[in-house]
Amino acid sequence: MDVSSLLLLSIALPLLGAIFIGLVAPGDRGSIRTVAFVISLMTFGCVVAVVSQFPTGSEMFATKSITWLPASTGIECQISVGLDGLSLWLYGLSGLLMLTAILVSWTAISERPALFYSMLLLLESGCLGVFAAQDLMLFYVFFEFTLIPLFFLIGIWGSEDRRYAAIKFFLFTLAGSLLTFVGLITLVVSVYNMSDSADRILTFSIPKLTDALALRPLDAKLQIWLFAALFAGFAIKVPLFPLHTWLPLAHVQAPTAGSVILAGVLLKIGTYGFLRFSIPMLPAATEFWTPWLLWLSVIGIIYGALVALVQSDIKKLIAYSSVSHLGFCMLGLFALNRLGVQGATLQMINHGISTGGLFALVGMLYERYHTRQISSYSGLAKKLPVLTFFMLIFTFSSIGLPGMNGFAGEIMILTGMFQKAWHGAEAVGGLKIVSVLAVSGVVLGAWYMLWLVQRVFFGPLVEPHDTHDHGSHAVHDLSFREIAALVPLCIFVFWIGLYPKFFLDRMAPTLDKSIPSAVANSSDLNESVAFAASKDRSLD
Amino acid sequence: MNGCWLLAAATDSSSAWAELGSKLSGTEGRAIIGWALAVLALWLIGPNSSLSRKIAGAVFGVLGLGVFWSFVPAMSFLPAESVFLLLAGLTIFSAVATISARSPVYSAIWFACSLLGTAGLFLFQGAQFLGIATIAVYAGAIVVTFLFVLMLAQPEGHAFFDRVSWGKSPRAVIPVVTMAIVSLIAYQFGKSDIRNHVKAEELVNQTVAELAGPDAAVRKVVHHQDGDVTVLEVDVVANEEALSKLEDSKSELQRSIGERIPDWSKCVVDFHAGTDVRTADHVAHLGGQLFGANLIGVEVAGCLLMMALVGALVVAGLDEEKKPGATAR
Amino acid sequence: MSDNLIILIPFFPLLAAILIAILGPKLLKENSHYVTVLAFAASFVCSLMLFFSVQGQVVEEGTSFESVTTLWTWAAVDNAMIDADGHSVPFLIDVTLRSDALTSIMLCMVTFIATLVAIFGAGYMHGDRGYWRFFAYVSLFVFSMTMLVSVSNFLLLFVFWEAVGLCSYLLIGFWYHKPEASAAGKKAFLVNRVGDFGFALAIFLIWINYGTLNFHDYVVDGQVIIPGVFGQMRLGGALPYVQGGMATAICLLLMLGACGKSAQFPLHVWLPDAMEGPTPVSALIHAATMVTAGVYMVTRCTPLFHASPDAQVTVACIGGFTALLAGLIALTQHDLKRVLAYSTVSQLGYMFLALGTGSLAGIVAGMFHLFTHAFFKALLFLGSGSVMHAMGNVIDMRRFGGLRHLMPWTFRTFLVGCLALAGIFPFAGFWSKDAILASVHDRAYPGAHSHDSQDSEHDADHDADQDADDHATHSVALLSADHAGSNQADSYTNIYVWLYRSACFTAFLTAFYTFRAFFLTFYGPQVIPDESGHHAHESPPMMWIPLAILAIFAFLIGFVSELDHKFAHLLTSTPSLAFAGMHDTMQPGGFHMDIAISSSIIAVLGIALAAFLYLGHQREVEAISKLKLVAPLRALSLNKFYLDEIYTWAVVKPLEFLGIIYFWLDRWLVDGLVNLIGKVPVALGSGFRYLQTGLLPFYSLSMVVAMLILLFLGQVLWGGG
Amino acid sequence: MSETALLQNYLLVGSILFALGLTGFLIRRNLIVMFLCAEMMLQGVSLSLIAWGRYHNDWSGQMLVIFIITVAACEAGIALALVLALCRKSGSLDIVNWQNVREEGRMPYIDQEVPAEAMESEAWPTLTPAGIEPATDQQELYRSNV
Repeated sequence: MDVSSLLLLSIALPLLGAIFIGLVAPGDRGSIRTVAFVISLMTFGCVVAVVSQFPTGSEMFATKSITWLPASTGIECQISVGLDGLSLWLYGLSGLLMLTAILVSWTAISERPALFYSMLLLLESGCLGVFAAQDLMLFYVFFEFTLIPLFFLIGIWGSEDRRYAAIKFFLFTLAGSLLTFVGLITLVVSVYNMSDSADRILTFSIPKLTDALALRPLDAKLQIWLFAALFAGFAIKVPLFPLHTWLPLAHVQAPTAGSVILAGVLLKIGTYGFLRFSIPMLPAATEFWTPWLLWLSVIGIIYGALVALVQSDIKKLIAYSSVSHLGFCMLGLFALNRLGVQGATLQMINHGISTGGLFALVGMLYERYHTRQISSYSGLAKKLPVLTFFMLIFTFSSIGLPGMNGFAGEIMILTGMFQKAWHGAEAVGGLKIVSVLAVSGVVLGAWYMLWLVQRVFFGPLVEPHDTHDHGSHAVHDLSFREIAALVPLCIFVFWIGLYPKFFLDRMAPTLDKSIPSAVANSSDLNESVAFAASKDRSLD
Repeated sequence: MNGCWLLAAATDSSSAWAELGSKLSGTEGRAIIGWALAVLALWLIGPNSSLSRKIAGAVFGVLGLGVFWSFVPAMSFLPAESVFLLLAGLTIFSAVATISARSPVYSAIWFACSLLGTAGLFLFQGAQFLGIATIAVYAGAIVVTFLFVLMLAQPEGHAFFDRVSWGKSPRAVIPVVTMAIVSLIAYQFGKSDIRNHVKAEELVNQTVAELAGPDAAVRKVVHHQDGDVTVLEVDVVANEEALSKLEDSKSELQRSIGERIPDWSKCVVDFHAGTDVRTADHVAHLGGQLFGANLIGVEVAGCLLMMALVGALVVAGLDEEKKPGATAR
Repeated sequence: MSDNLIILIPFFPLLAAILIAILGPKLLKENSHYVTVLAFAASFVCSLMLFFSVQGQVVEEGTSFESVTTLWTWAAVDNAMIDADGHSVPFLIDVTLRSDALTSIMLCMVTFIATLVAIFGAGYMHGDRGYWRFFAYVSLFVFSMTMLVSVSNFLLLFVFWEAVGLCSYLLIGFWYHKPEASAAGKKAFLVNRVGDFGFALAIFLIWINYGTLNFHDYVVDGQVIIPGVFGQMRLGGALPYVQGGMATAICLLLMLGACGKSAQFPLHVWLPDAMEGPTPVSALIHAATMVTAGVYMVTRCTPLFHASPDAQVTVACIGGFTALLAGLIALTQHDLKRVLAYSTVSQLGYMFLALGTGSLAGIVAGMFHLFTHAFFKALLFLGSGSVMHAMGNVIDMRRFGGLRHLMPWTFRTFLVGCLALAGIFPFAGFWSKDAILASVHDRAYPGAHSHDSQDSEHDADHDADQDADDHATHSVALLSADHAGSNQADSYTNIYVWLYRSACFTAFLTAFYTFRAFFLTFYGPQVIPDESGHHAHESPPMMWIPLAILAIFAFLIGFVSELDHKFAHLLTSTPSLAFAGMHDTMQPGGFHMDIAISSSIIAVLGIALAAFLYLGHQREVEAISKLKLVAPLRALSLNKFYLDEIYTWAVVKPLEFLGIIYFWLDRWLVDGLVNLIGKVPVALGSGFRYLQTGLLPFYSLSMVVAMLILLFLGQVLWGGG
Repeated sequence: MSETALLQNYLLVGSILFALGLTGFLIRRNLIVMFLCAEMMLQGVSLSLIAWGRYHNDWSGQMLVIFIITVAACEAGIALALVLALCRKSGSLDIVNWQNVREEGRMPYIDQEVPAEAMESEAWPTLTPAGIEPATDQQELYRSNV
């Protein structure tokens, strides 16, 4: 069982599991959820096995391709999967967050558990697939595939006006992704037309496309339009400023497990898309669009933070906070230098962990008190100390307190951004303002998170009014299961916080390849290579 | 004095008139005029108009027909032309009458007349079986059934809805729309391309008639533009030696066509042996076709008839609870 | 030897923190303080050993000494940036600890005071539900503080800068069920975060301009690969420091970070509210250690500040102004701990003033004052803690008095602390404050120092009640003395003159409010609030012994360090202080007799005024406070110059309002737009609905019309045949 | 006589017939007359078919006309049955009665100007509808023998 088939197995397992649970597995909720948990554990096992064997290097790892369209059709479109530095950790994150999601929804889901768990597992296979796909068509299939289970998750098990949220989420993302599909297809076709070699075939494989475009980029005008098309789909998924209104709604109405996965993984597909397609394949367009995107992401940061400040619903506050955090990711991405891009990729993982944890905690709170209104809580620390402890950890991780994961990503992003704005060729005035505003996002972030923690957890104990009467099960602190759901996330919070080098080394080679233009066009690269070479000896 | 004024007015306005005339005489002009006249006619002739308006409508109708007829080249052979005109006139007049007749019974009867006219035209075309079939089946059976049903559902006295149509505007719009079809088709005929074709065919017929005499008959002439050369295919029913004569006279024919028709300067004619639809034993051939190539079609038509029969019975509903009669309220 | 020492010092508190955190709630509960005290004592011993080894090193080499040990590489992105001269520079952050004079002094001070506070805390926090939590947080704090002073990289300095902020948040909000405590904790963290915002900006600018964030040079087998910001190469002049606007920007942003942490003028509002936390916390964090982090950072970055004189002036102005402002506010506070809090802000202002002079003497004086201030301020806070302990957590001076007989030990140690703070002769405060005043004076009047003898006639007695112009006459006399061409005859001298005057006036204020608090607490009729219940008596030995030790140090430390300038001699051996530029500035060590005398007189005057007003029945105080002129001033000072309200009104409210607007915008405009797009198809659909008339001819007519249109189009567009 | 000329004549007549049928179908409101006009449209088409058949020397033209006739027959059968049913149901042959399939928000078509009852409306002999035993009374029977 070599690594690549393990990778394929890790994608197929949840799919089969979902079908098994959905249709075949009889029995009450207890047995179903254990089966689901076992399946997700096995998947996580495969994921860890694959991730642990990743050799640091820039070329694709664990690649396996099954021919889907016969070569006779002149189209090379295969089910090809593989991991590289960029998708490695996101792939791992999806596996990890699924465990938390299933554990969190242990007692929360009562009606139709079989369907719920099968939807969740479908979602997992979708997420794993998106990051592992090395074929454009396969990528797009999984890209769409993740929408459907989440639509049902929000639509059926959501809270009060879940249908509106589910429909809005689905249509919004679908509209965007259709534009992206057009963009991708035009990309493939224009590459086909551009290559004048005799045996040219219409290839969908991403590595081949990237190499072809690296050799001979498309003409600038087409690139700009393509970038715009790709932007539509990906920017909606990353909720970039004007297109973010679906996120708070979807989060507020989604069940806990749905929110964890939505915040943890689905938002990353957008930024992953930018980093996989837009930046390496369309360098000229990236150059053209960068100032716009930088401004949009900074607006996203400040806007998300300020709006989060005035929220009355915990989940909405955290949703707006993820708008702000992903604004940071986009900022890092479009700083277009090594620091920024690596920081952004790290920040994607950090955000997944911290916001995933926060949503899990809010879910647990909701399970106990059945209300998300901040005003109805106060001083819970006295009654739920363990929950408060975990809440503090994830809050400080999300506001980027040093020693925790948020800090590592944020610092690299901001340094990268500063480097782009103040140093080197394009030190344009506007970008300077962008970089300073971005740093202020850190302060605003601390403000609304601490306000939330202080308002809900500290101060005199006030519990929502309706919990006193049904004294049947008094509100108790976190059970072992809930702690087990959060502990793996905490481990990663401190691991990335204290030793991010472990993660950066595995990402660096691939990311350097994806932004060659940024470093290459700076002055006399060869001279610096010599200098760096002398240092490499010393570093390792 | 006013005479000369009239004359002066006439002379200086004559240029305007001439220019208008020339423009109108063009195919577009004529098509539009025909269209307008036909529309006016139909508008007047509607079921609810009084007799005098109907007559006025008829006059305009005839005028419109005249204009439309101007599009179509007259057939060279006078008696045939007159027979055709007679039959066509009969058909069209009775068709108009069908529409404008106030009582449905009259409509049915007028429709039967128009069927007669149509049958005549079929015969004129050489489709003897169809002519007879139309009269027998169509006029005889279908229209009679109509009358039969009319009598069944016969409204006591004239139903007002027969007199009134859809009110002012639809009555105006509908003829405009429908007559547009006719004027569009007529406009096609006015195209120079088709007129050249007719002239060319006339020439071909003349030469064939002169050369091969009785034992060669032109069945079909088709032309198509091949680059700047127009190719004329002629299907001739003739024996070998007539064909050979025709072949060698081809160049001379092409020259005459060349100078007769300006834009067909370069023209190539080639003769093919053609089949003939209007053979003597027409019905035998028709039967052969019917039960040869279209056998399936015939069987299906048979089933269709059976199904229609059963359907009609079911819909009409012979069961007892529907009391016959009491329909005439 | 010294490098594994430097690792042990932070390791012990970390170990203690982890142990207590894990075993605390179940196992240790009551006696978790042993773990902490033991750990602090061990790390104090190590820091002492480090201190002596560093002192030994310094004697030998004479110039500067630093030794760097690397633990592990935190993050490494190679050729992350192409710096000015084309080299591609890696973004390399190693967790490295350095041991040099500055670090060892700070470490000794921090660990010593932490140990005493831990002992005091054991007594003070006795019986509290979160006992183990308190000691876990304190150990975590000391770990972060020790790492902060010993780390050798700007980024890691920032890391522990925020870690210390986190611990202060946790400790201020220790009694989280009290809403004011958690609000104060949040306020402290957020104001620090604003400071850190400036600090972060500075770090990025440093990274861009210097290509590295390390203090030390990154040396690989003898060859310097990456020159550190305060590495030998750069200090030695081989590489230039950035000058001009960028240098000023970096220094001012660093200063913003320092203001956030050391509660200087714009960002000082959090310190008085931080008194909500337990008193040992206030003593340790908000008097001795954390607040000094800002001063430590500015001292560490002296080369940067040296590169931009106008940044130094700004530092001095901020320091001077904060000292004056805090002094004025402390006058009318009736909460003992708040008085001490404002006095801390004021003394920190003094330190920044000294650092702002930019001369080596100034910087040494600043650090010396930091060193002594830590002792007597910790003493005062612990004293107020024992008072609070006795008075049943009441700290409002109006509700108790005349405690000198009730709590003799606290009374005596508190007196020593007040004397030291006021700067009376033998006590520590005198030496350090005198050194600061001297350095400011020399900076203000460059040549005056050399004519020492002439100044004798101006020690005439003058009444403190006269307002500031009295000082003008005093300085005019000095000005008349001709100035030798001072090397920095730049335009800032008149600013320093005014700063010197405000410093003297603040010294007077300090003496006045310290002894006002002292007399209000310990003199007058004995009043005991009823909350104190049965235990209104001297605090147990475990609490007053640390007070005694601190009192002794407050008494001796000034004299001992000043003896033959041992402190100055050791401190100047720090690399960042021992570079060429500093040699030509004013050298430390010159004892100014005239300054000493004048400052003592001012202090005595302050005490006399306080005694006059507050001893015996305080009729005069009411009379003065009623005066038309004084009443508004008193109100202004009592309400902290309404700064809190101004900040709320100017910053907090607008941002929240902006948030509301954005949220409204988000809901109606952006969301509205999306829903609008959603409604378009519906509207279109209902439009076509009315075509269904139900009339058969209408349908057929529309069919024909459509056919005709197609025919017509065919005819027109493609010419038909 | 040129074939094309013949063709064009027939096409013209066929199109006129078709147009008249269409006009009739749209204008008239009597179900049966509308259906008659539909038949007339069929006739117009068969005319053209015949003309093209002859022009192209091809039998398929005539084949189609035969099928047209059969279809017309079936259609007539069923349509008339339907018309009967409709007439029985709505009491009159007017198409306007059958317009409640319209969109519910839409106003029905109502005749504005209802023409005065034509004076000279002939009184048709009312034949007893087929299939009903006429009421015979003795006196009537007697007279018929005379």
